[in-house]
Amino acid sequence: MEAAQAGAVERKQITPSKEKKEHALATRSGSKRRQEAARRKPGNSLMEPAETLRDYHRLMVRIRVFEGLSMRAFRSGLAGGYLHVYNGMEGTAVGWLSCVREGDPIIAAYRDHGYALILGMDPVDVMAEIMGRARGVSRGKGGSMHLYSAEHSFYGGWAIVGGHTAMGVGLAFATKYRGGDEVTHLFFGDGAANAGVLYESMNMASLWDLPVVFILENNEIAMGTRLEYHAADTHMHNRAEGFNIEHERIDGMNVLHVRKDALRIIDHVRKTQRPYFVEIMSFRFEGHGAADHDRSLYRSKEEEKEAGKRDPILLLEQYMLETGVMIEGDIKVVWKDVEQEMERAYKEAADMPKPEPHEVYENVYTDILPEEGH
Amino acid sequence: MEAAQAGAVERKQITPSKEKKEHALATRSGSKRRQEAARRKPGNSLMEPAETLRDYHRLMVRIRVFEGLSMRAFRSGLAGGYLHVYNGMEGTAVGWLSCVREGDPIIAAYRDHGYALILGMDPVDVMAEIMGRARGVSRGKGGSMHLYSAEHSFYGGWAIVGGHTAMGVGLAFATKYRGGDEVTHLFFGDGAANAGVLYESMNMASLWDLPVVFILENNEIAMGTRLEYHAADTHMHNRAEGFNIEHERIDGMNVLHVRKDALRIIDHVRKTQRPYFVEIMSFRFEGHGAADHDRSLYRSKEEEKEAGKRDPILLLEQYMLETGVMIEGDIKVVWKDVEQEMERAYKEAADMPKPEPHEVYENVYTDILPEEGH
Amino acid sequence: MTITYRDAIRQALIEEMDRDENVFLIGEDIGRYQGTFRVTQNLYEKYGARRVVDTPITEPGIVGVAMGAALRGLRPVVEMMTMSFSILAMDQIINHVAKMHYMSGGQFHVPMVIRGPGGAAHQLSAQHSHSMEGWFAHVPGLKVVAPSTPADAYGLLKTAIRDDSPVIFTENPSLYAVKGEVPSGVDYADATLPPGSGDESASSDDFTVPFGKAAIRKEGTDISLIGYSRMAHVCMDAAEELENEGVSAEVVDVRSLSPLDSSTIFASVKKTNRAVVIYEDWRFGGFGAEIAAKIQENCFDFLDAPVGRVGGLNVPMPYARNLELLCIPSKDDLLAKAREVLG
Amino acid sequence: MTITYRDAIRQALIEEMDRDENVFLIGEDIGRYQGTFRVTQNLYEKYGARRVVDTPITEPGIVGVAMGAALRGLRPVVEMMTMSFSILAMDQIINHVAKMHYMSGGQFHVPMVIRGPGGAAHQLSAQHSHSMEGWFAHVPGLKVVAPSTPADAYGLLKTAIRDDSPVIFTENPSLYAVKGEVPSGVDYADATLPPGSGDESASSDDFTVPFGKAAIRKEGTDISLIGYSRMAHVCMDAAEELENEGVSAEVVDVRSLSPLDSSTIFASVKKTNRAVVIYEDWRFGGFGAEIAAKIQENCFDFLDAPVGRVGGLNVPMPYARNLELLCIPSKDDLLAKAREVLG
Ligand SMILES: Cc1ncc(C[n+]2csc(CCOP(=O)(O)OP(=O)(O)O)c2C)c(N)n1
Ligand SMILES: Cc1ncc(C[n+]2csc(CCOP(=O)(O)OP(=O)(O)O)c2C)c(N)n1
Ligand SMILES: [Mg+2]
Ligand SMILES: [Mg+2]
Repeated sequence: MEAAQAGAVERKQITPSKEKKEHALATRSGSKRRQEAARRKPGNSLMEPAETLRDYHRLMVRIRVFEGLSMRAFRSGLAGGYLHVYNGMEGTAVGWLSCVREGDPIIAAYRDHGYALILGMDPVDVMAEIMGRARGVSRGKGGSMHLYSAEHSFYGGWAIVGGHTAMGVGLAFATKYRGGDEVTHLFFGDGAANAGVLYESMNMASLWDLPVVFILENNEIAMGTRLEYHAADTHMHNRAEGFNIEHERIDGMNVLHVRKDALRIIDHVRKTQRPYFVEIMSFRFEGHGAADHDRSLYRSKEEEKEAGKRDPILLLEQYMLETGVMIEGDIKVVWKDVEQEMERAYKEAADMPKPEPHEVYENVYTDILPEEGH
Repeated sequence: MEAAQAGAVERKQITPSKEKKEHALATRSGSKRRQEAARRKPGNSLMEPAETLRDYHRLMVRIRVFEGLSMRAFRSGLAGGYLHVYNGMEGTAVGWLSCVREGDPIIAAYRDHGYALILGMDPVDVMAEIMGRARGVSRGKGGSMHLYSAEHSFYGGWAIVGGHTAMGVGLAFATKYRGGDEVTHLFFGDGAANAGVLYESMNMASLWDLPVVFILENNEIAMGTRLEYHAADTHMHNRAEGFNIEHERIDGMNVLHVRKDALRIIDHVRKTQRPYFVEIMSFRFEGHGAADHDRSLYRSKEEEKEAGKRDPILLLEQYMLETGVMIEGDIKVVWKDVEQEMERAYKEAADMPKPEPHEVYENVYTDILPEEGH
Repeated sequence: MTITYRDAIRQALIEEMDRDENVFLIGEDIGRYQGTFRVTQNLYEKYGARRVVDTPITEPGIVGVAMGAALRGLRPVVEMMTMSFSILAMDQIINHVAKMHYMSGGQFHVPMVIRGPGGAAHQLSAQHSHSMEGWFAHVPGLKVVAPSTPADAYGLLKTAIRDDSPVIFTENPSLYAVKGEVPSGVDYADATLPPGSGDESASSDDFTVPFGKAAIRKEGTDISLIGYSRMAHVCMDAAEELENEGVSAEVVDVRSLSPLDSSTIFASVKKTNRAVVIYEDWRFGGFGAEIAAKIQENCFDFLDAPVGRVGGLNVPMPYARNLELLCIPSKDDLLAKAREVLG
Repeated sequence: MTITYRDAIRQALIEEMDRDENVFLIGEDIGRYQGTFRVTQNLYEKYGARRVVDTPITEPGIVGVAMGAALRGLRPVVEMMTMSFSILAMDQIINHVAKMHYMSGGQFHVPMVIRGPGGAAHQLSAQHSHSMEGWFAHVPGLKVVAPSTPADAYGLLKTAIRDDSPVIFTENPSLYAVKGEVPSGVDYADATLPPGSGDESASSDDFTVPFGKAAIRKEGTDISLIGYSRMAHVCMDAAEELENEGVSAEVVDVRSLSPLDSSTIFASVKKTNRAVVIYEDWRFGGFGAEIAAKIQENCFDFLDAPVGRVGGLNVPMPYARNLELLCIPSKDDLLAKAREVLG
């Protein structure tokens, strides 16, 4: 962040002149229809090198295994509070973040272990945070829902549903102010997409031509409320239409599809320096959080079984097996490797010291301590 | 309100079944295009009786004259605070409210003198409120921005921009709960249409099939900020699209056009018991409020002159002259009559006593007094 | 009957919904999902989607919609999934719900209850651990209660639902499992029966707890320990320990923050001549300051020592359990302050 | 130079914008419309739309956007058209702005200022007359200042903009026209010049006012009158009248609510042995309770009488001018309380 603070600053009008807006409008008319057509194009034309596919696979497996252990930490009392795993949604973050340029700001909600690992944060530090240890990424003060990394331009990790969306637009505002060409990647859920502040944010992003991608991770459920019970139009990307923001819905279960779409969209946003709204469809295999066990309250076993066939890890494994990138044995090795890595991280984190009592007063302000004592 | 409270209650599911929703979706597809076509239909086919036209005219003149006097009250220190006149927008409220059924809930923002007069509230009581008198409609506690009338189902009169929109949806919620067929009329401005809570409200209204008309009074300005500087898409009704709400833009300068559209829309909503979003285009001739005099900060004299030609009162007068409903002399008589009526109201209100000191503690709670004293 | 604090709340909801068709519940995940803290368990099955309304995640919208419904004669009971989220609805609550009765010169009133768990639980971190009751008690037009026992939860909630003014009803998540005696003729088992099948007459001899009345939980002569919600229990625990040391502590459970029962508080302090006020919210600028300020204003000549205050540490709630425990006022913190005040 | 409170604020904005390219202004109607209270007059012409950003009416969004910008190294100064509207942005301010530094274990900080007129003006009614500073002072992570003079407005705003923690800066609308001496090398007339044409060196010997320091506005020996923002002036007026009666009142202008300069307040009370705290916000549960509670905790043995409090009436602000005047604490209210405390 300090680096960003020191960045060069150019004078540039933020609010576009009326002429410019009207031109923009003209070129974007019919965009929706074009996108619908594009979406219907058959097949996946990606020709990723084998190594890359293996990387995506390993990344997804790392998240899956890490989060299994985070649940173990919760059950065994090493973690507390609210803890949400990304199980079933790994394709979204791996596909998308594989296309992000270094230095691009990223911000997300509380289901955030996946982004952290993909961005390169040390699993030990992340697990330490989940266990409330002094060496946790947020020094034990944030917990599972509040992971941050200035080094990786990862701005959290937020637990108020929808609350971080305006902040995401603000990250892009700074890009515009400075005259940079970063793209901000703003992740939020389908439940969050009902929060009013999102609309305030979309309006500003579009009005001021800010380079931000609104990434709606639609797993068709918000805690225990199914999409059809919380959204008047279940195609939630349509909500960007009235704000003159290009929008579309894509599939999030196939990491290669996500990657292909992400490459196109991010490139477009970097070029146009305009916002974009993408709705990525996925499925949350686990309960809402570690404490939510009764999934039967909102869906059937069949539904889960059906969705299980589209498990993003499974899909990629099938694809790699079909295309000969890996054989069964290779896959097993990956899982085994990762399990060992993560078990080590788990143990290491569990052995770390808790924060010292005096730390409770640190970081309230940048320079002073708050009034102490009860 | 007490009457409403005593009303019969029927058991009825509020949340529509999934099947019902899908059916509704199907019948509404393409609604937008149909509306665009309807809007382009030439001419005004209304055949209102002459007496009715004269009524609309008088109503508009009454608002215009009353509000001129409210400005006088402000300038002479009889009124204070924020006071906003409706000058140029009378066609909207008169046209719309002429189609409202008795008992239909109505709610609006702070530019609210017009609704109050149209609904039949006594100008003396309204002026008394503006002057902070004990006999004011809100007993002097609300002021210009907070007019209310339980008798006329007028729920205010609200000064937090956008803040009353959810409440409007709640009024319609009660209709659904009780199984009535009232339609709620929810007025708000173009500036208010950026407030997040509106989107939360639209989603619920559509999700739950609530009979409410979102009436966006677009005078293309929010205080000193022009439409193009505050709205990413200046056709703000498009914002209803993503919530599966029928929407359209209509002209608000011709009271007869407004009436025609209102009749159609309100009838439709009463029948379908579904929300609707209408954007009514108008022009605010005066400054934002009584204290805003420098209109040159946001628009030119030419613009105002041009708009002046579409003054809703002028347009109706021209129409009546052309069609022989009135002659010049008749019109003069109306203005004179109304001026006399309103001058009397002004004087009467100005002579009224202020609230008694003890009233300051009344109506904080329904049953107890707050802790008294400084 | 002996039931939990959670069941006492549900029982009050059931009885009031059965008594008055205009009472309905609205909130996030309260219906099909049975409520995040299971307070509304089975109510969706019992009353259906019309009267147990699941909403999108839109706190300002929910409060606004409930208010509009209240203006038409309904009596909404809003569940805030946690009271922390009421911060998002602050404008709706402060500017609209609390003020309409006044601004309309008494023409309209807003009979609604906003209830939900408030205060820290177990490592919910900085955004989910707020004590909001002090904020709301500061706002004219709102009544605010914070029950500590199942009986009070039951009795105060019934009073709240019948009140024609808006009421903030805060529950401490750590209290949900606490059991206690609740006087009521209606059997809790009703919860699973269809509407109308309960014994209607049972609600005639029903039990409510009035607003504006503090409860003396334990009489004493040497010091007054004053708290509400979970802190009332901390006061009881501390009083017990003081008793063992030969100090007779009186425990005042404030229960109702607004209106506040000052006279009971003052009478206690005038008797004991010493007082400590405890509250879970951040100490600096928290509601305990009001109680302390009031006591010294009104009992100055009776005080043998300054009124002590114990509050939460002035920091956002940290996640790590050891730090979190440092933040929440404990029996030991209260004892330390009490001993200081005792001299 | 002698300038108004309003011009002092603008002057500070200009100097900080000239000093640091990362400082920008954002808010409703602050640019082309010149600001509702004209605080930002001419700044749009001077700095352009990039650095004086007119926004839609979306307070939560504005605060959130500003925060995001701050995280990337900018230093936003948000204007709340009136501080009453900060209620809409409460979640953004409390849950996000105030807490990120803590929740991220110090990785990120949020250097931003939220400023605007707070308190009652003239018949703005119930939704536009809030005193919010006490609410914010209660929140760990926010610094809160409330200047009463042009010099403080100028000096505290410069400190606020340079602070790396978020700052709530509240201005009382009735003070905008108040004039006073402001020590500064830069001439206010610069406001109309294009950027860069001012005397750059002038800002090197600039003047700032530190946070956490109260100001003794008048020394006295018999009673301490403690207030901030416009109420500091009410204290001065009352002190003058008391002087005529032979009572020597000391006036403490709190200036900075958080961090609070307790030691200056305590020192004053230990000298005078009597105190009255005055604040415009609703008395019940307002910030003055914190000051009063603190004084009795720390100066108990020095007090000859209870600490008096004077606050706003506990009602939504009524519109009628005669009722409004009843609500806002006045010199007479303060005198009455002071006389009571003086015995
Ligand atoms: C403002 C607010 N209201 C309610 C909650 C409680 N809550 C936490 S997560 C959640 C569901 C969010 O669903 P979604 O946005 O779809 O994200 P997902 O959990 O599916 O990733 C809810 C209701 C909250 N944290 N914040
Ligand atoms: C939440 C909030 N922010 C700002 C204001 C100040 N304000 C009052 S009216 C207004 C403009 C609203 O414009 P619009 O909704 O278009 O209504 P119009 O005045 O044109 O009728 C503003 C910014 C307010 N009252 N409430
Ligand atoms: Mg979801
Ligand atoms: Mg407008």
